[in-house]
Amino acid sequence: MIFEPIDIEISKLSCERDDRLLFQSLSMTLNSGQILRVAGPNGAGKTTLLRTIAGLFDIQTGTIRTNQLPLKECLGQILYIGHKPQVNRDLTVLDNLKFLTGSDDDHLKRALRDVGLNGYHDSLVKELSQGQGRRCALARLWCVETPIWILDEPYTALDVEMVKTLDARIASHSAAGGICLFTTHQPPQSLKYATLELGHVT
Amino acid sequence: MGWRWFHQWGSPRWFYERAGRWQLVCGWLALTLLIMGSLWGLALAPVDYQQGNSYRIIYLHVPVAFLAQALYAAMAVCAVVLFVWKMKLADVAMQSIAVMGLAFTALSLISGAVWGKPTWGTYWVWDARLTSMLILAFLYLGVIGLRAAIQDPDQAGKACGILVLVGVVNLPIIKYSVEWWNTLHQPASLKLTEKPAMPASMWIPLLVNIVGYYIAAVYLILGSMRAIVLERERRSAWVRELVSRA
Amino acid sequence: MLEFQFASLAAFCEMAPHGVYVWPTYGLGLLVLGGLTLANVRQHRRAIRMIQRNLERE
Amino acid sequence: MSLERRMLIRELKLIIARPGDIIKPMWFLVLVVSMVPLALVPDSDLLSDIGSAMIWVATLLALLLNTEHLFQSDFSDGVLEQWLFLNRPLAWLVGLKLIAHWLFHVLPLILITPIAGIMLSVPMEVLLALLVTLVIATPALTCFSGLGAALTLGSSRSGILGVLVMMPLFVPVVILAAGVLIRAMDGSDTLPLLALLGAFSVVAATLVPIAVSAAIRLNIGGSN
Repeated sequence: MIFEPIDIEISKLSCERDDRLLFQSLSMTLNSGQILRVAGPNGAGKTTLLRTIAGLFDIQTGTIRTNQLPLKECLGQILYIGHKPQVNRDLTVLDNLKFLTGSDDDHLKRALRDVGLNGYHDSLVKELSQGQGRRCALARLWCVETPIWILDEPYTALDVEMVKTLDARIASHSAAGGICLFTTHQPPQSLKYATLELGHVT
Repeated sequence: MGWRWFHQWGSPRWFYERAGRWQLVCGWLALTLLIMGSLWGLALAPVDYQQGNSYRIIYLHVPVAFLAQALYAAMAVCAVVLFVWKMKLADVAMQSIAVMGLAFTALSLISGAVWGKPTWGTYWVWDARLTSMLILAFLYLGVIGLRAAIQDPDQAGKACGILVLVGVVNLPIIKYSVEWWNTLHQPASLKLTEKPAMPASMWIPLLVNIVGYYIAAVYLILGSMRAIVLERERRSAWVRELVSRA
Repeated sequence: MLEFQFASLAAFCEMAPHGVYVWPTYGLGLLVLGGLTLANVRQHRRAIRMIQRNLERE
Repeated sequence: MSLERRMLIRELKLIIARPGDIIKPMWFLVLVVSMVPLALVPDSDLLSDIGSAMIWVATLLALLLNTEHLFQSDFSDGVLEQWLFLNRPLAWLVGLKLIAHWLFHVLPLILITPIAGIMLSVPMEVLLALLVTLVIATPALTCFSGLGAALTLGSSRSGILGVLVMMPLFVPVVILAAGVLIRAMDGSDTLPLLALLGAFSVVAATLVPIAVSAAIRLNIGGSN
């Protein structure tokens, strides 16, 4: 499928945490098909920026508009995957995904096959390994149709095979006209992306 | 003109500098009024023909009880200011008022209990006003405890604000339900709308003390707010300058 | 209207028969007001000392 | 399948996965109630006088125990922050969660109070009044203790703070419920008080979720 054209316009965004200026007067526009990696050392404010764009943190100064609309009205267009597991340990893989995505069983099972969790749909999340748990959270990328992806450290705990699969999925999302923002300390090899360096505010 | 007087309160520095002066005025004024009112009430006001000298406790108990309730309302006003105008000073005020409010509530409970011993023959009765005072003390304790449990001061302030607003909506319901549950107490001794049943020689010192305690509360709150402002603004330039000059 | 209600200063201090209730209450009131004032002064002083220490460290 | 149904089904499946969550408060209730005759005297007249009040307080405590961690696991799993992307007002989702909690956690608690009533020899008509007051009053109690749980989400050392903070707000509910029980004991009309109690619950159930959602937003904004 192809997404409607979409853009995120960030203007003069500043953020201060614990009396430390993380970023100041950050302005940029993201258009359909763009992939942006937010880079920088630990504590540079990568997660804060991602969470602010996802609407999880209140904007301190500046504005973020999606298709000319304020952020609060477009949260349904966003898929956010953060550090936390996003799944409940006591439920099965399928039940977790069903709640989060609302997709039907067939669709979800296909997505699980794509992330290499074929046959695991009835397992409880607590029975999975760390990497498998991460795959379960990422499986949402294969079964929802939201144009804006905000992924915080999606590559952690993934093996080489899965990294490639994820790269391919992000690339196809971009080809369909979606936007993807992510952070990582291991720059993906097989993906073309722009980079935003944080941590140079003086 | 217009809203300047209000927006000034957004500047911690402006507040810190002015509050020092206001505090001085309030402190001396409160001291004078309280000495005057208390001595008047203790020595010059006539003896109550029913309760004897024990009634003289009201010159402390009634003003403190008024304050204890008024401070919760003041805290709610601060919470509204915090949420509507995002004014950090309102949060500082909320933090100060909670502590003062608890202190005054405790004082009014204890003075009420002591007054109760000669009047009803027992320190504690489950009467409506004592009970709602006790619940007020628990509400203040909750606000203080919640703030102490959350590390980030901004977040703690907002959480307390939510709690205070929910509390202030409930407070009248609590008061009415407790009153319905039990009404033993004598009717309120001073109401603004009616002419008090007390003779003037009794209620004038009470009025002096009420005003005195209110001003004393302002003095105490300003003092504690100044200390908190200094602590929270410790990294700002004006605080550094102020401290290095001293 | 404003006259001393007690026969002597001793009678005032005794405040028969309720002196044991009245005086401790006022004493406690004084203690609370004084204690809060003192606590404020100490908190203020502690804040200044902390900021001074931070400045020296830099 | 609509989000609302998905949410209720998820809560139900969570209970099946962790049955201890509902068994422990019931266990607590029965245990507390069996302590009463041991601490007092096993005199059935005395017990039937104070029994209904004891059961009410014990149920209240069990409910608080039960609701204290209402949002904790969803919060630390990061599921709660996903609620913001579900295209529904947060207060509505909070309301759903509270309804599910009441249905699956609080209702079972109420259903075992007759056993406690028999243990304390509470007369039948009082027991009936007790059940009715609990059913009408617990929605308000659930909402308030949910607020306590949400307010203390972000602090790791909160302990039972949420309970302590919210307890004073229960006063009107407890007073009204006690009024119903007293009237039921001497056989007078309980309907007006029940209506008041119901009104309180309805107002609490509509307004408190807004406060809860504000508290949740606050904690999502403050966590990393």
